[in-house]
Amino acid sequence: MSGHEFVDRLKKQFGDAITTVNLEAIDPWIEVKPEGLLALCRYLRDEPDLRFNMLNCISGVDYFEPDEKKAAKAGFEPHIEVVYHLSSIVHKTTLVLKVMLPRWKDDQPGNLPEVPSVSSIWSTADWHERETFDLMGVHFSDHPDLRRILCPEDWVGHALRKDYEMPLEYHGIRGR
Amino acid sequence: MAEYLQQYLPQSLAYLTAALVHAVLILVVVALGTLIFIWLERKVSGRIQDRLGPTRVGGKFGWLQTLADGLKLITKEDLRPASADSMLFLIAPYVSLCASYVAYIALPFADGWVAIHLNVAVFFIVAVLGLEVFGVMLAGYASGSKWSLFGAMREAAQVVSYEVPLGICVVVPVLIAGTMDLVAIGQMQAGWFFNWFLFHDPFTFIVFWVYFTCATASVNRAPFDLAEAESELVAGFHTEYSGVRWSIFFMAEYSSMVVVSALAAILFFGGWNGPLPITHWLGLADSANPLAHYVANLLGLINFLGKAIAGVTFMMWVRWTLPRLRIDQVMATCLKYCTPIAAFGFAGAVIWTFLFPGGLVIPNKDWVVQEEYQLDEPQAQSAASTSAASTSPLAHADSGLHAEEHHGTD
Amino acid sequence: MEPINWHSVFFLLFALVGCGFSVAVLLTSNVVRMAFYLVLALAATSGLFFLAGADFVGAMQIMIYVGGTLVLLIFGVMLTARGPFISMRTPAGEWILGAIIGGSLLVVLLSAATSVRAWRPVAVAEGEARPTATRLGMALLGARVDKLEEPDPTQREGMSGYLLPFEIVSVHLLVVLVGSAYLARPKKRAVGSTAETV
Amino acid sequence: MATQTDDPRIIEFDVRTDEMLVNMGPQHPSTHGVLRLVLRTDGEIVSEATPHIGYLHRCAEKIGENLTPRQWIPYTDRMDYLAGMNMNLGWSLAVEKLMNLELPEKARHLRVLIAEMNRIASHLVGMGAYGLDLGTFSPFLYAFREREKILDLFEEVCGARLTYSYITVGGATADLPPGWLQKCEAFLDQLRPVIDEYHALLTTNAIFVRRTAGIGVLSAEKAIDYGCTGPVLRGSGVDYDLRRDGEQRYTEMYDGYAFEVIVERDGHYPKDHDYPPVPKTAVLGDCWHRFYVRMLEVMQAMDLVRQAIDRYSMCSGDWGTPVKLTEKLPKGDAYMETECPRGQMGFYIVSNGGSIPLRARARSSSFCNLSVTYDLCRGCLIADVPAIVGSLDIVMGEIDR
Repeated sequence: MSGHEFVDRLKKQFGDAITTVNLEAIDPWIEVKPEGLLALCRYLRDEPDLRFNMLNCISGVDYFEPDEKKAAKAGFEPHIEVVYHLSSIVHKTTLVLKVMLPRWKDDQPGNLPEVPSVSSIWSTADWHERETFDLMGVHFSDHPDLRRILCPEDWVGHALRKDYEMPLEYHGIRGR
Repeated sequence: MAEYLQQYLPQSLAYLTAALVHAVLILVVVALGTLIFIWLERKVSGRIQDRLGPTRVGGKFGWLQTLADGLKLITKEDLRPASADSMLFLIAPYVSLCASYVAYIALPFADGWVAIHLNVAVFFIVAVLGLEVFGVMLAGYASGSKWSLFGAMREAAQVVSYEVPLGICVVVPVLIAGTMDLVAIGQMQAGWFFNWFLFHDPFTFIVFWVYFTCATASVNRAPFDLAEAESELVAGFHTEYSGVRWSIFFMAEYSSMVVVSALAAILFFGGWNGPLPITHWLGLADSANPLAHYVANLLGLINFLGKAIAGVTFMMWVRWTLPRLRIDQVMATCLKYCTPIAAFGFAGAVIWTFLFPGGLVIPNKDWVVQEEYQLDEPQAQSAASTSAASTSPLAHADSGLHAEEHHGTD
Repeated sequence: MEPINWHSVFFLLFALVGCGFSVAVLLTSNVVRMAFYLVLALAATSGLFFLAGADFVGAMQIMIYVGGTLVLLIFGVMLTARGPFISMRTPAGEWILGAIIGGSLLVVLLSAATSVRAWRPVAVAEGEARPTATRLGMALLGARVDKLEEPDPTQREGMSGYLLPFEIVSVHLLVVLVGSAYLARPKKRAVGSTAETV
Repeated sequence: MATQTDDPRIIEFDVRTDEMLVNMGPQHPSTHGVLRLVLRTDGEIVSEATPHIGYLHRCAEKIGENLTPRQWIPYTDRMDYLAGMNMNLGWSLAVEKLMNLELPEKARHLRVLIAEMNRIASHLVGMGAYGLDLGTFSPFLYAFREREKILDLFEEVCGARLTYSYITVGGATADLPPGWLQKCEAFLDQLRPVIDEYHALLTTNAIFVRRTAGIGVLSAEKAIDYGCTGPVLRGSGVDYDLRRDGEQRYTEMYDGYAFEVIVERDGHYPKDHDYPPVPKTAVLGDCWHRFYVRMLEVMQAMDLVRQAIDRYSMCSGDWGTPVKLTEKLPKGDAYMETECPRGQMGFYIVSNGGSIPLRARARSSSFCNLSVTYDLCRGCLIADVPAIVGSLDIVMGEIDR
């Protein structure tokens, strides 16, 4: 199945949920709307000729340039991408899904952007989503146990955001 | 010894002095034995693991390594967790040490060299060794740590279970000897090595291995060292201990190892009797000359200690080779294998002694070259009964003194 | 100088230790400490046995009471009750009740003890074999070796020893073991029919 | 004893005692560093084991956003510090994929050689430490004795014994020193009989088998579901190895190499003819199988190293020139997974055209492997917890990054 056929099939199935497709990239990727993510993922996992049964990785990428001058030349609008790397152990194929999110929900700083959790589809997602939540500040709705995983429970902020500033002090430990 | 001292001291003081000397000598045996065996453990484990072990303190072989460590431990702070039950926490190591220390009282180091000649010595030693678990349990409870508590519970369950097969195993040589007196049991196995109870019949041979397994378990050595399983329970019951108290636990562990090995040596390996009746060839053992007798006992002592050390070394070898069992497997080993096999061996030995009262290989002690040497049943019994006749526990202690004296300066 | 009778000294020492720790058992409220004091009291008692020349009974005391019963007791305590349950407060009523029972027991024992005529040390002649545990063991198995000197053979017949009590005790212990195993059996959950569950 | 009822959430106990909540770690001898497991225990039975991680978090990904890819190489060393070479290789391949770099033939064989050597070293530690978890100390030292020799060899190659930073973007920092290949071959000759000793001490040891066989059974479905990779996945009987099934850029490194994926097929492992057979009590996916896969992979890696030595010595020319430290990266993103000793290590690099990436992400294999602990440890005994966690062979440096 070539890339185009595959994309056509998905588009037929899910229509608007698939917004952008980039087949020329190094790792060809498909952009999905957060609303359609769950259904698409379930389809990708369960369809016998696709069987993307392993979720390799969930990564959050913060497209943001804190420096105002450089931001103009950055070439992207500030947003957060959640990238899902899937692979099929059966068919030895890989797939990349991307979900584009605003940096803050409704542009209200402090309101974490939301994306549905896929931990009901792949158990791997449980910890990976916790990590992304912890470090990137993405809220995965319907996650069974969305707590910080690498940072302490009472940590403030999300360290991998580009505008994150290390706290001056944490329980009496100097931060900077 | 008390009689000897009476020539110079008032009677009351003489007995007291004799008792103190014995106590101190046994303490020296325990302490020095621990020092030597910890050093040995390091050397043995080092050799097993392709290492050298200690090489610097005290010369080429690191003789004094344990001593140096002991000094370090003494200088360490004696920590006590805030959540501990302080009185029990402080006392627990001594309870353990006392238990294994007391066992030495009834342990003969050579023919007649015993601190207190008990006619139920075997039973006494087994009973007293079972007390060591008490210190461990107190330590585990009193530490106020969950890991310690786990260690204590494991220890309790394990030791109580293993006392059953251990008891059955110990009974087999007792049955053959017809006495619980360790001195008499040792005397019965004099002569060639096939007089040893190990070779008395096939059942004793089996029973010895069960005994050794159970003994290893009851003194908490790998693969049965569940109470201090470092990969599971951090350090088990002594997690919270440091410094001197911790080292006292070690002393207790090593001295119990020696006791069970020594008990095995007496019960199965002829005690102080060598594989060959050399002392009889030389005419030392039966000589009326006390000096000759002394020399014979000295040889016997070396023999006995050699066997005990071999037993301990074997335990070390096992420890550094095998993985640890799981608690349910330890229990299964005890209840499903050790106990039935021990019971089978016991029954077999009973039948055997009934069928071949004089033993199979030995048309009894006639094999011994010396004609004069005839240590027959009546003699052994009379020896037992005269020893039983001793009124004061201290009166008979003098012979044991020499054993310790020698070991102390060895 | 008057020679000190060490036997008496040690008897007093062990007796004091035994009594002292028995009282301590009563006074402490911590179950594990109680057990510890009990161990010391029982060990002192076994010391008294040793002092009396009854080595076997002494060792038996250590093995069964200290090594067996108390270890199991502490084991049970640690396994089941922790934290607040480990301390035991005795209500005043129980104190009084206990004092009455204990006091009457003490009176009975004291009167029994003082009524014994031969309340004096037994002199053992030098060289005479002292009674050992062998006789006791034989008697438990039904042979009264100590009575074999009985001149009248008809009298000897009746001396069957203590085999029956011994057996009764054994069966009793077996019953206890089976009973405890029964109590500790897996609790069956009622799945379909409730008839099975007791 | 715990009995599993039909309802998997209910575990029944014969004698109910007080529940205890125990912290295993972060300071605990058998949690491989600073893992913290919160155990809910009932007597000796663990009804729940929850891993808590993060005690070794060193913000490696944040650092990666402030350094050029080549500068970040030393930080990858410190992730899986037992297999630094493989970590270097994974990141280098990801960056090369983004930059679309082609490497000379010699660099390819050099990388296979070094990566497989490091795999041997890493599995030796895994094996020894597993013995330690089960309470036997000696195999640990035997394993370290052999590993030490590999570290000596690596020291000759790059000067470091643990954090190598040797394989780098564009090749490697240096060629192998003269005479090294002979030493390497001598080492392999010497290692072969030693492995039989390990099998005698652990794999076939009755106690070892009783402690591991049938313990912590991880089904193939669950292993895939949790994203378990490497020996953990293959121990569950899934025939998947990135060296064969991975991305082309990675598999072509192994082009022409003869090797078979170590996985049980019809009750047999490849190469198990001169190894002890699978014990009867072992269930596919249990601790024993995971351990056995590692042991066989040592053998496989030895084979690969021998092949790589042959090929490498036939190549002439360049071993690959490292790119400049401040080489500009093309715009875009690339994800690359490699088969590391502990599983599939993924690196994700996002660049906006500068020399410093916008995002450097490490997908750690131990991270996913550890996440099954909760499932595997339900209803086991306390002593099984180290046995199970040890069989996953985790490295906390990689989990917490």
